Amino acid sequence: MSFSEYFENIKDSVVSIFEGMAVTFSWMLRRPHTIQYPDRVESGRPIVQQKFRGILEVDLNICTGCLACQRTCPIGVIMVEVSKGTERYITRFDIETSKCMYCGLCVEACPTSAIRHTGEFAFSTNDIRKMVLHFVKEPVRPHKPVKDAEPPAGLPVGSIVREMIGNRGEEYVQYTPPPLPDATNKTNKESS
Amino acid sequence: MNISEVHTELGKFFQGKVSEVITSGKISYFYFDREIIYDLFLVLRDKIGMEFKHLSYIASVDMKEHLELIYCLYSYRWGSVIHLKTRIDRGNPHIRTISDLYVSAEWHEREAYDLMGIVFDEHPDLRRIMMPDDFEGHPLRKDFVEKDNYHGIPTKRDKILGRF
Amino acid sequence: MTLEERLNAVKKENEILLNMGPQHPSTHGVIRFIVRADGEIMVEALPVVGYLHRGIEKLAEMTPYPGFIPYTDRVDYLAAMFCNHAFVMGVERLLGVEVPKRAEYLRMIASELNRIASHLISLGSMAMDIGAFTPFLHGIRERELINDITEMLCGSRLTYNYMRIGGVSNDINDNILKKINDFLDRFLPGFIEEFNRLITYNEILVKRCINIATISSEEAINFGLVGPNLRASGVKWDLRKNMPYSIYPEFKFDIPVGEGFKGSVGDSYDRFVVRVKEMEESAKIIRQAISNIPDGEIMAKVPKRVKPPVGEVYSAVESARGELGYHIISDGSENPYRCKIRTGSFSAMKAIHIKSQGCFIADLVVLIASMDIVAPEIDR
Amino acid sequence: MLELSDKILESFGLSSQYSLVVIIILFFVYGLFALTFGSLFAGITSWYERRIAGRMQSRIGPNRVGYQGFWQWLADGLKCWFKEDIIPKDTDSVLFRIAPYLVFTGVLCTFVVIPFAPSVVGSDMNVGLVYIIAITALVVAGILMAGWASDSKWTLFGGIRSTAQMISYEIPVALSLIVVVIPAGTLSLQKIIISQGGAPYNWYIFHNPAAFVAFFIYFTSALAEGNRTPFDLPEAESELVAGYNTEYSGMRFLFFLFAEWMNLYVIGGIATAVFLGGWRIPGIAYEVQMESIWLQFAGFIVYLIKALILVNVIIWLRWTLPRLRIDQLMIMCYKYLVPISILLIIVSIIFTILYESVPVVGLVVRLLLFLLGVVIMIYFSYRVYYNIRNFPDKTYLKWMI
Repeated sequence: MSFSEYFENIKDSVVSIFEGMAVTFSWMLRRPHTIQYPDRVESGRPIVQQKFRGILEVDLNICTGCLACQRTCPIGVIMVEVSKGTERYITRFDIETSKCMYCGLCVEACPTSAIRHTGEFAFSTNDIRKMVLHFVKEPVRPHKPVKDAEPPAGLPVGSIVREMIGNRGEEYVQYTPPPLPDATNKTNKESS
Repeated sequence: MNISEVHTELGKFFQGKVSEVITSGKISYFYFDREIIYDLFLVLRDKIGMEFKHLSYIASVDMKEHLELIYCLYSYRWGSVIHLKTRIDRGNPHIRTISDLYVSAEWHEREAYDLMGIVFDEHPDLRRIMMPDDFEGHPLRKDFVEKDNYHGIPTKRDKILGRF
Repeated sequence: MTLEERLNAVKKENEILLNMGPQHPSTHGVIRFIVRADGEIMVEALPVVGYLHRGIEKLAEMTPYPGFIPYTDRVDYLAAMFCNHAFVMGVERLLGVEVPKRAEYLRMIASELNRIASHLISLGSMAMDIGAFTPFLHGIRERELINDITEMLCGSRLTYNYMRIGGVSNDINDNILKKINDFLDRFLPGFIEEFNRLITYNEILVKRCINIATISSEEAINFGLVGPNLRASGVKWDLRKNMPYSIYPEFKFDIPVGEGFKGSVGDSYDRFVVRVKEMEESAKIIRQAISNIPDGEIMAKVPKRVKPPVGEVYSAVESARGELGYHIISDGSENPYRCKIRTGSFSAMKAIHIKSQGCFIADLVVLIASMDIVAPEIDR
Repeated sequence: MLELSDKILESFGLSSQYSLVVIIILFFVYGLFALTFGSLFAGITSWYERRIAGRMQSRIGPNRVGYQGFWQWLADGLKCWFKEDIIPKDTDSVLFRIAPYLVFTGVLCTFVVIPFAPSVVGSDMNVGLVYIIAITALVVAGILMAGWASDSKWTLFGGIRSTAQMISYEIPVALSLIVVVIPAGTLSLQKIIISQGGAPYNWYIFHNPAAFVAFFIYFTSALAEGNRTPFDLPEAESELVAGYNTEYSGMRFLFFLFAEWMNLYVIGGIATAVFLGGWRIPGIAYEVQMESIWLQFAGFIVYLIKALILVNVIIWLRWTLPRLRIDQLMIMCYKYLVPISILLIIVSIIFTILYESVPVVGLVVRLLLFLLGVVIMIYFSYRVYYNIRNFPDKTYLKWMI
């Protein structure tokens, strides 16, 4: 530890501490980057970008019941049941948002983009069974895509899910798939 | 120093013990017998022309009728990578460790022991690495059946939707 | 033999057995160190891992190829783009699919952005472990801008799932390009110089990091270190240059190598400075890439149900934590027969175990942070 | 305090045998004043520190409880008051309970000597400085008790580290104060302030070069005394989880925090009293100030402002600098601070003798040093301007958002 090194150490530490304090003081005079999320939302900057992969949503008018989404989902989170027989009905379309990992593979697999990501993400419940979204209120006929016409524009993105998330406060009621309109043919798979 | 030159070079030292170069998919490799593993890697590491000093990983594969170990070696000096394979029968999965040649081998071998059940002789610290110490069975084997619960904790998730 | 036997075998009486448990502020993620210390000096810091083992390699054998891509994000969630890239490149080599130029450019831009984001976190958490809390938050603030860009590009901020077999899922538009340009103008001269003035040249950090766990180049190669840890020890090895893949040969960038900036070659301070320099290089690459993105479609013709021919492939990518490789063995069916994932942090743990002998407990924290290990990469 | 009690006696016309009662009441009142001032200051600094830290890290900091989060400290205090303070099972419960109160009283006792205003001071002991250094030994004992009694390896490490640190840093604190005591000639804080002139260049910091350097040495070693960054080794979160106060919770934990933040004011207060001319108002002589009540109050405000500036610097240092390692800490104390401060004492003696023989040299040296201080300030603001210019974020001075 020669003398020059001794004073070198002192000079280095004094200069570098001085520089460091100049940097932090310069940040004192600037606007903080964080925003007060729930109360004050900045107008310029959207909370969630346009392509954000939020909670899944299914628009049943344009769903053709092709089960492509159910097949591509790596962890089997989507459950679709289509009744056999002459008139085919979609009797059940459930998505477990508690297990879904929002990877977006189902959205790409869907031919008419009936299933899509919404911008919603705030969905916490006190009972995990409430997080299973049941999209089929009463059986719906699957949509027949016309050959070259592009699929009709479905409901605005996020409207269905927002309404479902809205009433997550009520008590959990055990879900029973709705009966077929004229109950001609039983559904192909009994849900276990 | 690609795989075929290495193979001819090694052919001189270990006549019978080294198999032909096989290329399947995008990798070409050759098999070697279990007994010569220590000398083989000593030559590979220290011979002037080869200098494969970096052992990238040891992958253990369960080929149903026998187990396999894949060694991947890098030579930074010559900028080349080679793969070697060896067969281990399921009866007594024993092979000598090379952790005294390559320090990085120690943890890769521990993982192979833990997940595939291959015992490495003279390994300094052969313990389970991923699984808890009192875990029976080796998960990566094709015939591994998971027990229902571990210390009373159910391993099968309750099925809300009946699908999974 | 079990952990208790191992510890009892080497126990001496005047040693303290400290448990730097799975929940500890400075072990990055869920890793446990059993520290045998004699006073402040450590005799040994025995790492115990496996708390975050999800068995991704076993899951690979049960999921089809396209379905496995979201799992690869979870191998290293701080640098998920590289994991996607390595897996997808491996499968494309098996299938013999040629990826369109534009997709290669998009992949490369997203990966380099992800490298900057990952380095920002690792540098910030190293400074925070040594005690300076502000650089960590400045790093996080810059990382938020990258998160916004990736959110606009592929829809998610951390687990991107951006790449598909044969291309990429979303295309880039002018809005994103403008945002990337704004970020780069802000980042390259401004932020890095300020970060250096604030913490890199700070004498206390320098004194805390020089000559701590100095790893020579032979040791580094023998330990199996890769990435910034290897280059800090003076070995000039970078997969992007030495075993080029994708479109890296078209770009001019150099590889920062540790030269013992303040202490000796290969000490913790070198690793810190090499990462700072690597961020600069990545920013230069992105700037070159943005200026000439070719147009064209972003996805090659790939069948819906991917069934690669029987065979093996080992595809490696230079991730933020070094070489990240997938050894995929396919038996012609829809699911991979075996998928071995080689990550950088796994072998770095052994280096920590050896290098921790004889240094202070406070230095173990510096050593862990300078090796930039992440728990999911170790346990997979 | 004694003249005050005599004055009150005459005003009430009582005879002097009641003086003992009056003194006790006066001390009780002063004790209450010191306690409330200390705790209020500790509380408000905790809110202030988190706001400053926020702005330095480009985030907001607490701004929900009350206007701009001003009552945050009250909320924390009440929370800690109602929180259950757990005493772990196999701790040495007697020591475990005493430790926080020891630390708290250790810091509170220094308020006795701190001169708030020309006539408002606990007791103007003529051994003021030595008393301060002695009383902080109580804090050391408290921390070691806390470290040992919580019966866990981490707190033991924290406790031993902090005792080693505080004991060894008492030496440079004492030595650097002696550098100023030599020209001042007295140990009592009031008299030191009186012997300094009002105008900034008369302060002891610019008195001679030795005192100038001694100020910085005092400041760093007092930081180490108060366990503040860059020396907050004992509660190094990244290594020792929370050091000696890991096992504490609820009100006991709050006493430790009280002690730490009150210590800020003690460091700032002593530094202003000894180096920056305490409650002296530039341009007003000491006798004039003693008469009018308003000037005494103005003196109190001036003292408070100077102390708060120093407290601000302490907080600012905490969010800029990393932490030292234990052996570097000791090296810095015994190889750098102690030898240099001993050297400074010799230099200070030489300068005092020089000033006695040739008084005009004193004035010249003071002005030169004052100039040096101003130059440093200007260079610093240039560096801040350089930082602002080189980063695209614009400045934004609407302070509270």
